[in-house]
Amino acid sequence: LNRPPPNYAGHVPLTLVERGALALGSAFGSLRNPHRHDLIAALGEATAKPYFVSRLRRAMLENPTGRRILKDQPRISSQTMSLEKLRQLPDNTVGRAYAAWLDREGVTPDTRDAVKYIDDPEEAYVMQRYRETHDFTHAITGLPVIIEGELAIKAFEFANTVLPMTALSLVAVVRLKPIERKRFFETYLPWALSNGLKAEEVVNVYWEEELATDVDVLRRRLGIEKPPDLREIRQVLKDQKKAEKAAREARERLGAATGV
Amino acid sequence: MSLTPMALRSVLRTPTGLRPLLLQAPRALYHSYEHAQPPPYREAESAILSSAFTYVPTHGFTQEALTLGAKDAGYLDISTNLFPKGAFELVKYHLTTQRLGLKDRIQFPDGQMGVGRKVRSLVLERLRANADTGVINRWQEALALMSLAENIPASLRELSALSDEIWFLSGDISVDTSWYTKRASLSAIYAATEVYQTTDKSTDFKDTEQFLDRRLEELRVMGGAVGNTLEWVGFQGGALVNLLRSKGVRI
Amino acid sequence: SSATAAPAGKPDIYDVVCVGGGPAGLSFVSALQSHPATRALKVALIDSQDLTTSRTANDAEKYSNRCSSLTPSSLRFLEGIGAWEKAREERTQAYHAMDVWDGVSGSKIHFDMVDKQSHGVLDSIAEMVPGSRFQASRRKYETSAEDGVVATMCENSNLTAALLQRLKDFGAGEQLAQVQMWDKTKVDSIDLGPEAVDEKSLDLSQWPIVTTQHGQIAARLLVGADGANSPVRQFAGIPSHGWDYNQHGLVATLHLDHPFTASELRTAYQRFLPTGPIALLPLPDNKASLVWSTNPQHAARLKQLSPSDFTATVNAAFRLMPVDINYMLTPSASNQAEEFAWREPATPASSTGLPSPFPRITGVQEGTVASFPLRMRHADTYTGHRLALIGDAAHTIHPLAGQGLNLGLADAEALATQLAYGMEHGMDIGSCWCLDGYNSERWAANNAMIGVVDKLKKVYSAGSGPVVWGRSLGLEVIDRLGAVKGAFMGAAAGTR
Amino acid sequence: TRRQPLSAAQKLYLDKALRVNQAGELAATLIYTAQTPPLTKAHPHLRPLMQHMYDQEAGHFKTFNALLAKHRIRPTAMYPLWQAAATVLGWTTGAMGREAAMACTEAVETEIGEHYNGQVRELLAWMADMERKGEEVGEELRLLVGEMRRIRDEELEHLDHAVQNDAKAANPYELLTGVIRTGCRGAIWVSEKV
Amino acid sequence: QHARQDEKTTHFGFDTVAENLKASRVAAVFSSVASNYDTMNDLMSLGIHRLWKDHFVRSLNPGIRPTTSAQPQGQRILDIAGGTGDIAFRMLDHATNINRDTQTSVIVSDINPEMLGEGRKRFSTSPYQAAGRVSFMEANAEQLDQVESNSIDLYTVAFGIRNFTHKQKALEEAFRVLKPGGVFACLEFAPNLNNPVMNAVYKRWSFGAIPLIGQIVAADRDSYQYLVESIEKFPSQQEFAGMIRDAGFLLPGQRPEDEVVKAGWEDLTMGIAAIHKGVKPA
Amino acid sequence: PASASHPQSSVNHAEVSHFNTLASAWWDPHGSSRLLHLMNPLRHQFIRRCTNQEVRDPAQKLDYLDIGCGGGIFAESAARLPNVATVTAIDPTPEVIAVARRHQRTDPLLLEGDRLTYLQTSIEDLAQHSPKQQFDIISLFEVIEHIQQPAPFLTSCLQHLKPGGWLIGSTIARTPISWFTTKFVAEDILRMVPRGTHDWNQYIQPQELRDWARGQQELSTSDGLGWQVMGVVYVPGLGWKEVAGSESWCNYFFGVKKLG
Repeated sequence: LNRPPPNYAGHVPLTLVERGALALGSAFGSLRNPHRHDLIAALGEATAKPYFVSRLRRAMLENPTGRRILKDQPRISSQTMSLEKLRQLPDNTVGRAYAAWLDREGVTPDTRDAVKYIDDPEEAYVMQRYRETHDFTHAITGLPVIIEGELAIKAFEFANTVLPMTALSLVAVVRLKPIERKRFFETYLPWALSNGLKAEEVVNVYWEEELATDVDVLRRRLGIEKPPDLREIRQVLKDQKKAEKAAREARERLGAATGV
Repeated sequence: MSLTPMALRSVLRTPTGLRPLLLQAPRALYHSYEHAQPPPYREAESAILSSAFTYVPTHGFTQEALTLGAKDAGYLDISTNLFPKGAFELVKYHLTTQRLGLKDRIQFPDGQMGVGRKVRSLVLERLRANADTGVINRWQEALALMSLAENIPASLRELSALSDEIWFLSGDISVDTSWYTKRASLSAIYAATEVYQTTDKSTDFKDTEQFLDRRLEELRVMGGAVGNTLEWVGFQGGALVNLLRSKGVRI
Repeated sequence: SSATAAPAGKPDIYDVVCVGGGPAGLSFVSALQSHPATRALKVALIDSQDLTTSRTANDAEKYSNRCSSLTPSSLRFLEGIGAWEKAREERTQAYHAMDVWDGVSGSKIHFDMVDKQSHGVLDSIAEMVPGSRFQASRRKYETSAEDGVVATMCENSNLTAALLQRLKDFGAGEQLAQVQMWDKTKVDSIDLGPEAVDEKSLDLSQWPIVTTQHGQIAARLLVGADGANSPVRQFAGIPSHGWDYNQHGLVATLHLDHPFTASELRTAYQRFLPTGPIALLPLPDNKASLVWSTNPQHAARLKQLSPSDFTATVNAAFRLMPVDINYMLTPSASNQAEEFAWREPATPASSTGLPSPFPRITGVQEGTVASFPLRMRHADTYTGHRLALIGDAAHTIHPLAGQGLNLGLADAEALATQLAYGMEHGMDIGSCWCLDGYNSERWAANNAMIGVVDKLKKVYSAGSGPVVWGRSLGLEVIDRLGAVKGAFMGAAAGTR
Repeated sequence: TRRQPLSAAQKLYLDKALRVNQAGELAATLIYTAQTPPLTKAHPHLRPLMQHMYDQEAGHFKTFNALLAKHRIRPTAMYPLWQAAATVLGWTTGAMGREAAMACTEAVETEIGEHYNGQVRELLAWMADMERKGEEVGEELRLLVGEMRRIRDEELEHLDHAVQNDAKAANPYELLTGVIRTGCRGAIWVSEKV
Repeated sequence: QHARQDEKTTHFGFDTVAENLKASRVAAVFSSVASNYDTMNDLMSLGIHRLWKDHFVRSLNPGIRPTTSAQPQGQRILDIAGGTGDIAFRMLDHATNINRDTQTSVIVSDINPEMLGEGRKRFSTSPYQAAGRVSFMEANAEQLDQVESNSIDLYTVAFGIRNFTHKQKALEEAFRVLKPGGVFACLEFAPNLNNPVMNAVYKRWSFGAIPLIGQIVAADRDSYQYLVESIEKFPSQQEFAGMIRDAGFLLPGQRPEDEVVKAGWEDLTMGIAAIHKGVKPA
Repeated sequence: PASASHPQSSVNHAEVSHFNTLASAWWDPHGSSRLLHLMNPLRHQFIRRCTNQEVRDPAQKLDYLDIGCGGGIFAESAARLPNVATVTAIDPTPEVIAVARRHQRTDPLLLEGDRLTYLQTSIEDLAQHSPKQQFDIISLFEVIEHIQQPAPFLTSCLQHLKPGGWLIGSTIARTPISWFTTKFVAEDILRMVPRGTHDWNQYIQPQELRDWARGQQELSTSDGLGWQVMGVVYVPGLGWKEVAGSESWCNYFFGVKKLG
């Protein structure tokens, strides 16, 4: 049972049978406990191989900037991306939005796991690149990290990159509250699918060079329309509910007082 | 309008449109270049209809618009009886005038443009005419009117005349089976694109243009595939006959 | 000694008039000369090019880009008519194996002469078991160089020169009438002879009369070997059907990194890309001939590239993934060499199916990059009254199997043999009784070859989807079935 | 001006006439194409004649195609059916031998010749009528009558060729020509309508 | 009494009579049937004539909607040979209820006083009489002296025109009285049905049964016989549309390039009756 | 010894008129004489088989006499052979001779000198018409079955044979197979051969020929040397094929050598 030599640092070569077992195990594991990020990552790698990640790689190879990314193989981490510099960038730029988003979610660029189970080194990098730029997609679409926003992003990415893992994670829609689910299926899913299909390959954006460009300019270049701001809607709903509760209580109080 | 009068109407009178379709000469035959084509409407009709048409963006394709138009043209409310089909006449008026006006709306700097590209620009020009005259937001009403039983033959005839006009203006001179397949497919594509246009919110109908390009692409691919298959089958048939002849069989 | 043709009034009568001096025409005429029954025929050959200059292939280092791979049966025919020994052997290159692999799926097949020998079913089943002891024993080469040849690469000019030399030597040898050679002569018109003047005199109304600047000659049998849009075929009113491939064939002479000695066994390579097959055919020393069928835009772009970029792109076409090749050939792409250097390490050979000992192309012989449109045509019949078509005049085929010239030579051989049979039995060689034999023999064979090649081209132009899986599975299975592969080899080599 | 537009009835007549003529010429070209191989194989001396007759028919076909395209007339919807019928007719008569092929040509040409005669006579009547009423005859009509006359003469010339090559000698002569002529007449009637 | 040769003669049913006698003969017929005129019509049209009249009025759509009204005084409608006021009643109902037009007025005219009497009786109880929106006029359609030119919006005649002696003159008179843009509308039986088979059946019915029923119900075979014969003599739809066009009217649905009349009427129930319309050009 | 009285003419007038109608289609590739054309090469092979019995001086050319030459199918082909001096072709049918002469004019080679001369005569009156009386090879292809009295006809042919010359011919055996193929199938069903061309009773068995030859002193009929026979069968699609021992079935060639 001697394993063939690893192709790149951290590579764990798997045979077909092992790959199948890994996929099944990580699927059940992540369903049972969605917070297990490593399982979700493993599931993504196991299901990506036969066709999907090669398709993504071919998409990158067809695009000049995509090729430059594959050539330079830049990595996004706290060392390469100094958050202080980003925070000084003018308002509404990609870098600034990214930094603001990281602060609000309390996440750092390093929280991404390394790719282990994809054999071809270049395809492994493509997977790694997809993971690291995932947060940027949040930045330009302005969708929050809460479950509903995450699902909308996953749907968008599925339409854009056709990676099976993004589709599998849509299963979590089960855990949405009814009004959230209704809102998701009525506004966000159609937005995600139509924009995902029509937009350019998001993976071909050389984010390191786009930090200074305006978010709207980039969004128009990629052909993505900004979704209705989820955060505001939830805020408005919350205020309404609060106001109703306050009014109801006032009435009760009044009712009790007047004995009616 | 409750149901009974409608039922009565259809019992009481045989719809004129259902007269045997084939025999009725649909459109001007033998297009002669020495004489101007006869005008589509008589002078009184065109007066009423053109002024009624200005009311369509506001009142839609309705009897009301027709009556207002008749009044503006110096006629009485009652004179709308000049139009047996009522509001549908307005729709037909729009279709006919735009079809005949199409040749003046677009000029091709001849030479480099292929027939396919000319057809595309003619279709887009015709669709833009819907938007320019401001009837696009009312066009779903017109489509409803067109789909009434007694109006279907007239609207189909109008659609096929438009398709013939577009192919003629684009300089297509094929007069074999493709004459039919081209006009049928273009009619289908035009109708689908026009329905799509009524639901298109994008800026100056960019989505409609893409929709049209997708349909034309599909048509080209399907036409190519059918053409290749027929050519291949013809070649194999010929090869079989030649093979038998080479072996001395007397065919 | 060019005999002056008779004055216009009474046309000079020839037994065989061959229009077109390409390999097919010349080999046909020399075949007539070499057979005792047809040696005495009065033969004329008309060609528009200058045949004398192409006799001497000049510089040893320079190879023409118009080469073709001659199958063993073509070689046997050329040797039979004594032309092959006149060819410059050192400029020809035999190859003993062929590697064909699918550019999209990486499935591959290896042909070599071990399979061509009669191969029992048992052997092929044994071969199916990968790594089995039995399979290893087959692999060692014990076949001698000669009979192990898949095909021999030879420049067309070298072949033409050999045939011309053969005709010249033959004429001087025996005292028989030499072939009347009219080169640099354009055929002005071909039409039927005049109506007979009275009941008694010669009636040439059914004879083709060829008018050139040398006057009029009547042909008992007019042979059209004058290329794809042949005036002879137009005169005969024989329609030819087929279609144009939306592809151009790009040819060039390449330099390889490793010079091969004459004794080393060479291999030909062919990779099927979605835009069309690319073939690398070995030439002596470190030379090789490239035949790349691709879409017209790529062909045009390739011809604009600088030599270094061209070499890099050709290397890429054999080694990289189709998406990279297409990118390198987009109008905007530049410095292909650098692009190739970067992409090659990232593309493992196992994924593209690249055969193990694959040479690297280091340069291209200046001035040899050329392209020609590809099409498939097949004449309805090869013969008419006093008329026959051979070579490209009768059929044009896609170059992916390199069969174009071989079919032409086979036609010439078949027609010459048929005429010999006709002469031995006193037949009028222009009549249908003699010519029908040729048509019946060659039309069916050519039609089958053209059909197979056309279907191969269609199957291999699919870029993705079920067709790719189907063909890859098929290729892998055939690769392991020695017997079936042997049969294919036999058909391709055209063994009679 | 003194030039009156054609009446609706005249336009309808021209529409039908040109549609039928195009269908007829299509059939003629396909009959010759299908007849030539078996015929010239058996009788090589007929090749120039067949080629000449085919070229003329192809010329007619091109003229009528141009007229149909120019005057925006609908071609017959039975186009593929006539293609198949003409090829089969040409092929069978070609395979039946020289006399049968010539008899078929003779039958088709007589039918087409008569048909053209009728049309030319009708158009001449119109022109005479226009001159009588003092109207000026349109250039289109004059050109059309000229073309029709030339084409009719060439068709009748084919008829003579066929008779010279002993079309009469075909063995089931009456049956063959009868069937073909009725077939032609039926086709003409249908093409006018559809 | 036979007409003398020199006098101009016209047809009365299948007989030919002197012209001046026709009006009186017609008047005699209508006087006798005035009382049960409706029953006669029911018999003639199997009761459908009521539906025809509803449809006739609805297709004309009299009355002006208040929203678009720039002309406050409503429409002036002239109903010729409308003795019993059937059409007038429906017109006013339609204008008032559907188009909410309370100004439109109808002048009911007939040549026969008994028929007018019948009409006045019908209207006496109706609010229209009170609002003064209906007036009665005994006049011959061929000379409408009381009505000045270009004053009428809508001129209707239902089942009457076939009894006029000079139909063309009545049409010209209608043209005179109508305003430019005004509409002439006529509802009348048609001599032949479209479908020949049904035509034969209907002929058997109208010539056989109706005079017999006339005899039984109204004890007056001759009048009914005349009514049926007058339908037979009435010109066909195409001819009558031609007469309307000759009177100067524009036929609806007629294509400019067609010389021969192809449109301008609407067949009812397979062509038993037909609605003819014409618009006076502005 | 030349027969004193003028031998009763072997011309059968019914046969002559029949062949007249056949004349026009003689050279039609798909005409009624297609089978004869296809058999022609086999005739030369048989002749070569006979003449190769003894070594001959290749330079010395032969004289041919073709009796019943019909349209000249065999005569023309013989005239073209290099080792043939002259060919005299005779046939009683005038029309057929005209066709042969008209066809001869289309080939300049056949018009050279006296290479090929057609004579409309029967074998008995050959003396009056042809300057040449003695021939090396006399051919009787598909002739004998049309002659009522074959024996006297053959003897009169022999008088014109040079010593050492060969009398070669082909005919059909009188067997049920020959009836079925040449009469029933060829003439009635397929109409390949016009009706009435052959009369089955006049077919001759190879044995009968052999007995006649033994009866002639001047003929050497020792097997193999002076007497040759070859059976042939027509295979549709492949043409005539020699089948050893099939002479007793249907079509066969025979050759007999004159002593000297």
